[in-house]
Order: sequence, then structure tokens, then C-alpha cells
Amino acid sequence: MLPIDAAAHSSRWRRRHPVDKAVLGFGLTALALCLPPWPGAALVALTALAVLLGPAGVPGRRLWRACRVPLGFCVTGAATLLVQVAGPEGFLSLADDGPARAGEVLLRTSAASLGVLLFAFTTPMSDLLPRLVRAGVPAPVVDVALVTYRMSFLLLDSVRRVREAQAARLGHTTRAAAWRSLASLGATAFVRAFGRAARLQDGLAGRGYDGALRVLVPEAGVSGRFACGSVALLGSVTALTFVLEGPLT
Amino acid sequence: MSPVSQETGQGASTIHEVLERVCPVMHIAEGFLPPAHAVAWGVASAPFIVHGVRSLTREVREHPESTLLLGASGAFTFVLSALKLPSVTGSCSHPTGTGLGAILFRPPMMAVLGTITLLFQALLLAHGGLTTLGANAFSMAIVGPWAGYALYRLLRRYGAPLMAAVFFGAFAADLSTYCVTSAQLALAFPDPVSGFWGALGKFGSIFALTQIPLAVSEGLLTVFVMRLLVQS
Amino acid sequence: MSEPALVALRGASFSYEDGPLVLSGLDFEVREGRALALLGRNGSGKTTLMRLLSGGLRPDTGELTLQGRPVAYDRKGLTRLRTTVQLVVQDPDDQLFAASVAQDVSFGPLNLGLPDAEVRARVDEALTALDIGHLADRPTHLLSYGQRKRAAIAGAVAMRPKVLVLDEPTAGLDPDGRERLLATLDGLREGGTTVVMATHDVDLALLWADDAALLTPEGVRCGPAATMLPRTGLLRQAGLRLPWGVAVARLLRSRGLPAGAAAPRTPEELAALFVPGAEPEGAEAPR
Amino acid sequence: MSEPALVALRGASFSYEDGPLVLSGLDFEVREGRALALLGRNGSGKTTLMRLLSGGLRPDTGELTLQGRPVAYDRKGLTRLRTTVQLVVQDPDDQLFAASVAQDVSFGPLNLGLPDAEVRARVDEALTALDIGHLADRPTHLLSYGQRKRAAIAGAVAMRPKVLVLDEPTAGLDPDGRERLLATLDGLREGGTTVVMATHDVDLALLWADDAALLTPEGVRCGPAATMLPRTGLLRQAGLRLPWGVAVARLLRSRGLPAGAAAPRTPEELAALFVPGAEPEGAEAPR
Repeated sequence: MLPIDAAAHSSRWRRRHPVDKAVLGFGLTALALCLPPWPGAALVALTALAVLLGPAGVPGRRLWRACRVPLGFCVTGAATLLVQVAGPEGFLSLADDGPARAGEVLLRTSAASLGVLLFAFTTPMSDLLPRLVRAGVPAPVVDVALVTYRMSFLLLDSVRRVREAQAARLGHTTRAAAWRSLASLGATAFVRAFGRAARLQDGLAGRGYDGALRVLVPEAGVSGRFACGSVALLGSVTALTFVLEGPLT
Repeated sequence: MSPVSQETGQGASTIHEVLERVCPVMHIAEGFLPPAHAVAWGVASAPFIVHGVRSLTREVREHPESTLLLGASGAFTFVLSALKLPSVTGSCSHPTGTGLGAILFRPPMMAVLGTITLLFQALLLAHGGLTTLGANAFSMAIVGPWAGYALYRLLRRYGAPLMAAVFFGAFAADLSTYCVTSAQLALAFPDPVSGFWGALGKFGSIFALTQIPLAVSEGLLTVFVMRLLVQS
Repeated sequence: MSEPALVALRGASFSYEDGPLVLSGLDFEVREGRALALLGRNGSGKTTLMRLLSGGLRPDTGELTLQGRPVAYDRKGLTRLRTTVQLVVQDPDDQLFAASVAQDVSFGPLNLGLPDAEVRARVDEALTALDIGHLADRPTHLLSYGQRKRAAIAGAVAMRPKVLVLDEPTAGLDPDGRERLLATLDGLREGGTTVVMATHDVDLALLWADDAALLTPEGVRCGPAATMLPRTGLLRQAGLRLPWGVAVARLLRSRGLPAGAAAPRTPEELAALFVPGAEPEGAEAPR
Repeated sequence: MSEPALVALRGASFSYEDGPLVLSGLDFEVREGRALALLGRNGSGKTTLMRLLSGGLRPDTGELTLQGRPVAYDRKGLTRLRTTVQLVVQDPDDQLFAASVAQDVSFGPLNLGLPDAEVRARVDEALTALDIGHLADRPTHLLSYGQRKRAAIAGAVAMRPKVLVLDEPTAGLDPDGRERLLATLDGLREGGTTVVMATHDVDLALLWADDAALLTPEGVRCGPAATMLPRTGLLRQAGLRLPWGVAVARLLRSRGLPAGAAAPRTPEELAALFVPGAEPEGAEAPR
């Protein structure tokens, strides 16, 4: 299944209130964006990594696998900062401050990503989505998101099985076959999704489904101590950044 | 894990592989944009998303059963964007799904469904990000669907055959998405010498030009899918 | 029995839009406390009948009654029906929509407008009854098939129905899972729930059910399982076969081995028909 | 038999990403012409084993061989594998993705690059073998479950595989549908296809299979069905029960009724063990 999702459901911090984890995770992400990249983002990245691998208990291998994805984009994007267009040395030339800018962007992205991953790796959607109503998101939108979440897994599973069945009948051997397979895969996914919705409708009718998907939110309290600790941690990272900024630059 | 690999043209066997092993996803990554830009794109997207949320809420109030159908549409959008698209040139990418989504579900709905999809991609797959959600939503959930839908309607009005309109609609949705992404990056990272336009050239040649064959692919896929859907 | 049936269909006909008549002039009733097996071939209307009973469909003609009183298909009537009859469909994925098991089970009680504490109590009760208390916070998409099946049943049980109707509950379960599920159903029955089960499996029906209802082209035929299921002609009409034990006992009897007239439900009962005596070791009953 | 197995796994291990080992050091082979039943509890790895055999998954260690030669997981090797082994999954909807039955069945032959006439011939042949020639032009979503199941099998048969692997082919079918499907499989076997079937149903396995392979926590145990399926300890390890006939025969024997040592597969065979004689009327064999 989806590794981050699976990890979140068995996370050590599963029982913590999402607000606890949001303060810490998104706080780190905000700092990554707002503090000067050097040494701020570097400190944020180190802190986030320490929390993720330490108290939050996220396995390093899983974390690395999740990080690889955005890294591809970042490296491509940052690489473009290395060159400049129409400078004095020709149409394309190396930019003087290119490496520095690219480095800064990479640092900032990594740090910001780790902050969000701290939240994502410890907070399953089942704890987050129903609570969004209290945060002011209209209930119908949350309901739709809930169904989207649940059905995405069913649909991904179907798509996986259909692809395998297509491969078994050599559906990916030639380019023409691959197109034929992909098109029917897309159409099948569509038909499946709406067939599922219709049957779910029948399945839920008996329990009083009227368009609203009411569910009980798991009991968890916002921990004052955890929040204070998080704020203190964020504060120290900020302070340390300003202390170190002078000597390091 | 050793599923029979994609590279030999055979089926993927875990969802993980279906999703991400094959090729990069062109969402702007977490923290890539400076704070001011992140906020500005969020503000720019907000009215469209609010408009979409209003029409979704109205739809659900009038037709309570549509909650599940909209959820199914969201799941379909999510899964479609996870498929691997064979390109005419041999490189590969995922379809944006915004053109097909806009034609099937209309742009205001896509603003919401697209944003939900982006949120899930950010939190479940680490594709894109929360700070860049506004920027990504602007390109993928707003400009793409509207551009694709507008062209589709225009072509239909002037008598173009259904499938031609579908092709150009999906093509335009895909390409406009990546043009906007390039522009967003160019605005955030202007070239030291030639400024915004130079940067647009750089990012455009990476994110938009390489996308032209992929946009053709997405157009073709959308036509094939639509043809099957119309048939059945 | 003069007491009115818990739930009953009287002269009910039904056809899907633009389709042929699936059920016509059907009489069917569920009696309190009697385990009822609903048998019939694919396409005989088992699922339609169950959806009529649980209010998912409304009969074109005829009526559905609860304890003798006709059901009104308005909000109040449907709420009364839903707290009396709950249907569990065959594919658990058609019933599970929420991100976690406990959340899914809480859906029905919340729709009844109960206060949170009461809902929580019902969720706990249902999860305990289904023996999946440890799965409460697990996401539905990470459960095994058997676990999803239990979660779907828990969602129905949390409505505290008088009648629980299950469509092919043992389909897709292995022998162990099947046995555990049957034990769970026995527990629910002891707790006062009347259980109705649709199945293809005549052996299971004979073993588990007090009464059997056979859907034949001529209508539904009800009676005690032990007298209904040895009736070759009736079973053939319903597209079914004789249960193993019954078939063997009949063959042996017809060949002159003396035996009682009972319908044996297990290999032990069958063997005891011929050679009454203590149970030997090492021979387990298939269920 | 010194002839190499048609398909075999040697020392194969497999685990899903981030998951525990599903199969480890597994040896398994399919011999030409032998009907093979694959038995085991849910989660024992039956489906994984079948996906390994048909090339949907690749073993982490060990190898898959076709007629003694290891399979190369490149385009050529996989094409060879897929024209030798075809898997039919449990849910036919996962295998039907074209608009009409004939279109769906033609998918494989078209991908083999065959000329149109040949494709047409193969489609006709497959539809005839599955007895669904009359459904050729029907849209797949309008078929009944049993018809969809047949259409899915036809899609695999059109690849003319030497080995057809079926995952729980009788699940969800009523007794009639089941009997018809088994007759169809007999027809395919007569045509020279080797059939492998995964099932929970020990009675079915004993009745249908030449050989049985039991997936136990200690590995897979293979042998002739008639000698494997009466082994109580082995069956218990695999989470299964004794077949009905075997259980009854054992009980009767242990109580002093004289009988041979064979494993009876039907009520008739069971009765004949004790009272050899002509078949009486009116007692049908459950299958």
C-alpha cells in the first residue's frame, strides 16, 4: 500500500492530537521557509530529522524512500539556477551565484519537506480528515475527501490487478498494445469508481445514509506539555540560527 | 520487492510501483517557493476554490447521493494521475487528468477535487507540498481544467467532432498546467541576467517544452478513454 | 405460533427498472429467535428479497410488516425498520466507507442521533461482539478480507437490530474463518438477535439453520431445515443438491443398512445413525 | 517421471515491499496433464504462488523454470512464460476490460501479433470451449457473474496456454454453475491443457484433482489427492478439514463397519465402500 499511510497508522505518535503534531511539523516547515537558508534551514532539517528518527520512531529506510520523490524535482529545478541566460559570456553561461542559490533552495526544500513528513508520518488521514470540519472546512468537502481517500485504495488495488491481467495477456509488449491497455485501464478505473459508489450507496442506506458521512472522531486531547515543548524547540532553532548566522556567513 | 519491471514493458505489481517508481511528478516541491510567492499563489487560488466549494456544497445539498459520486470522481482523478503515460518520444510521465476531469466533472468541481488530490499527494506520497499547495492548485486544479474545458467547449461550439475537441481540450489542459508551473518558477527565480523571461526560457524548456509530446500522449489517452466510455 | 412474525413480506412483487419481475406475490416471514437459511440459485432473487426485507428496496405491490404492522416508507418508518432489520451485503467493501474501523461502525449510531457517549458504547459493544476490538483504530484498507467482513457486520450490529440478515457471509472465508464466523453468529443469537443467512451451501444450512427458505421459480418454500433439505425434488427446483449426510444416509438405507430417518448434519451424526457409540479420535467434522 | 515439470518454482522466496516473507524456499511443480488442486488457508500465499507461476511477480530468490529451462524476465522470456501459463484471477472484473466479450477475448491474441483471421479463429475457439459463443457481442457489464467468470477464462484460454491456473474458480457460483464449470474444465483438460486450481474446498479438491498441493507454514506439500487429503494432521496444518466422505468412512471404520481404505469422493463412492451394489434412484451426488 502507500508506505507513508501505513507508517502513520502504526506510528508511535498515533494517539497524539493532530494539533500537537501540526504545531511541531508545520512549525518546522514555516521556519524552513522564513529563516535564512544557511544556517536556518540546515538546523531545521537536522532538528526534523532528529525528531523523526528519534522520538517519532520513523524507520530511516521508509523516510529515505519518501524523500527521494521530491528530491528529483528539487535537483532538476535547482540545476536551472546554476546557469544564466544571455549573459556577457554567451547565450548560456554559469551564473556567478548559481551554486549558492541552488544550495539554498535545496536546503530550504529538504527542511520544509521533512517538517511536513513529520506530520504525515505520524498522523493518519482517519485522525485528520474528520477534524477538518471543526477547523472550518465545509462538511460536504470533508465527506467527499473521506470517500476519495477510501476509494482511492480500492481503485489503486483494482488498477494494479487489471494491469497485471493485461500484462499476462501481453498487453505491454508493443507500443500499440500498451496504448490499448492504458486506455482500457483508464476507462475501467472510471467505470469501477462509479460502480463502487453506487454499491456503497446501497450498502450505506441501511445505516441511515442521507448524504452526510458522520463519524466519531477518535478521542485525543491537545497536550499542553507537547505544544509548549514544540514551541520551545522552534524557539531554540530560531535563536540558534541568529546566533550562528554571523559567524557562519 | 521484485515485481516484474516496467522497463521490460510488463505489469507493475505493487501500488508503490504503479505510483512513483517510474518517473518524476511535476508538482512544485515543498518549500521550493519563497514564502511571499507561496502565500500569493494561495491567495490567487482561493477564489476559484471557494467558488468550487460553493458549487460542491450546493450539489450535495440538492442531491445528497452525490457525495459518494463526487468521492468516486476524486478517487478516479487521484488514480488517473498515478498512471504511467507512454510518450511518443520514449520519455515518460503521469497524465495530469485535468482535461478529462474538467470535461467529465466541469472546472469548478475540478478546483475542489484537484485540490483534494494535491493534498493527498502531498501528505501520502510527498509529491508537491502544503506550502506549494496554492501554486500547484493554481496550475493543476484551476488553469489546466479551465483552459482545457474552454478549448473543448469552443471547438464543440464551432462544430468540431467530439473526439477532436476532447483531444485538444486534454492537450491544452496538460500543456497549460506546465506553462503555468514554469511561469511560477520563473517568477520565483528570475535569471540573474535576463530576469523573468530568461528564467521562463530555462524552466519552460525543462518543464513545458519536454511536456509537448506528453501533452500529445495525454490527449490521445483521453480520447481513447472517452471513446471507451461513450461506447459502454 | 399466533405471535406475528418479526418481519414479513406479504404478497410482495418486485422488478428492477425496465427489467422482468424478479419476485412476484411472495410471502416470507422471519420468526423471532429462529436461525433462517435462505437458499436458491444465482439470480433467483435472494439478494432482492434481502434488500426488500431491509428496506433498501420497496416492493412494487404487497407490503412489508414489522411485528404485524406495515412499514411506512417515510423517515420515521424507515428508522424503525433500520433499527429492526440490518442487512450485511456480500462484499464488505460495499459497506465500509470510513478511514478506520471504529469510525465506520460509529456511522449508523450517529445517524440515529444518539449522544457521543452512547455511540462510543455501541461501537465498543459491536467490536467486542465481532471480536475485533483490537482493530478499532486500524484503517479499513489495511485489513484482511475476513477482518473487513467482520467490520462490516459490526457496523450493522451497532444498530442493535432485532434481525441481522447476511448475504453469503461465509463466501471467501477459509474453513477456520468460517468456523469462527459461525461461532460469532451463535454469540449474537444468544444475545437475542435473530439471524438470517443467504447461502448456496446446503451442508452449512442444514448444520446451522433452524428453518430453511428455498427460492424456487414457483415461489419461496419455508419450513424446518431438517425436513426441507432432504427433499430432493424441492432442492432440484431451487438448483441445489442434497446435503452430503442426507445423500449418504439415503444411499446406505436404500441398500439395506438400517438407520433412523433423521437428516444427519455432520459426519459424526451420520456415523451415529448406523453405529451408535462413542466418538473416536482424529476424525473432525467438516462444517 | 524423469521428464522435467511443465512449470516449476525452485527454492523460491518472496516478500512484498516492507512486508514479511510470504513464501520462503518454496519448491513447486506442475506436471503435464495432472489436475492439481492448490489448498491452504487465507493468507497462506496461494495467490502469491499463482502470481509467481504466471510471471506477475518475480521471486526474490530461487527461480521459475519452464520445461526445465529457467525463465528470463525479459520481453522474450516473459512472452514465452505467458504463452505457457495463464492465470485467471478470482474476480472476473479484474480481467475484463474491453467493451464486449469477443473484444475482450481477442486482446491476448491481438497482442501476440497474430493475423486477424487467426485472432478470430482463436476467439471463436475460446468462446466455444467456454460455452459462451452466444455472448460474443454482449457488453461485459451486462453479463451475470457466472458468465463474466466464463468470459474471463475464455480470455486466458485464447492465449492457448499449456497450463491454466485458476484462483477459486467456483467461488460465488451456485451448485449448477459449479458443475457446469467443472465440466468445462474437464473439456479443456481433454484438449490437452493442464489445469491448476486454488480452492478452500477439500471435497471439491478430492473429487476433481489428481494431485493436491497443501500450503502449510512449513512449506508446500504435494502428492496424489487421494493420499494427501485424508491426512488429518497435514490438513490441520493447512487450516483445512477432512473431506466429508473421508471423515465418515473413517468414523464408520473405527466403529467396526468393514470398508476398504480408499478415500471416497462422492456419497455414491462412500456408500459403495460399505454396501457394494447398484446405484439407487433419487439420490444425487453433491459436487
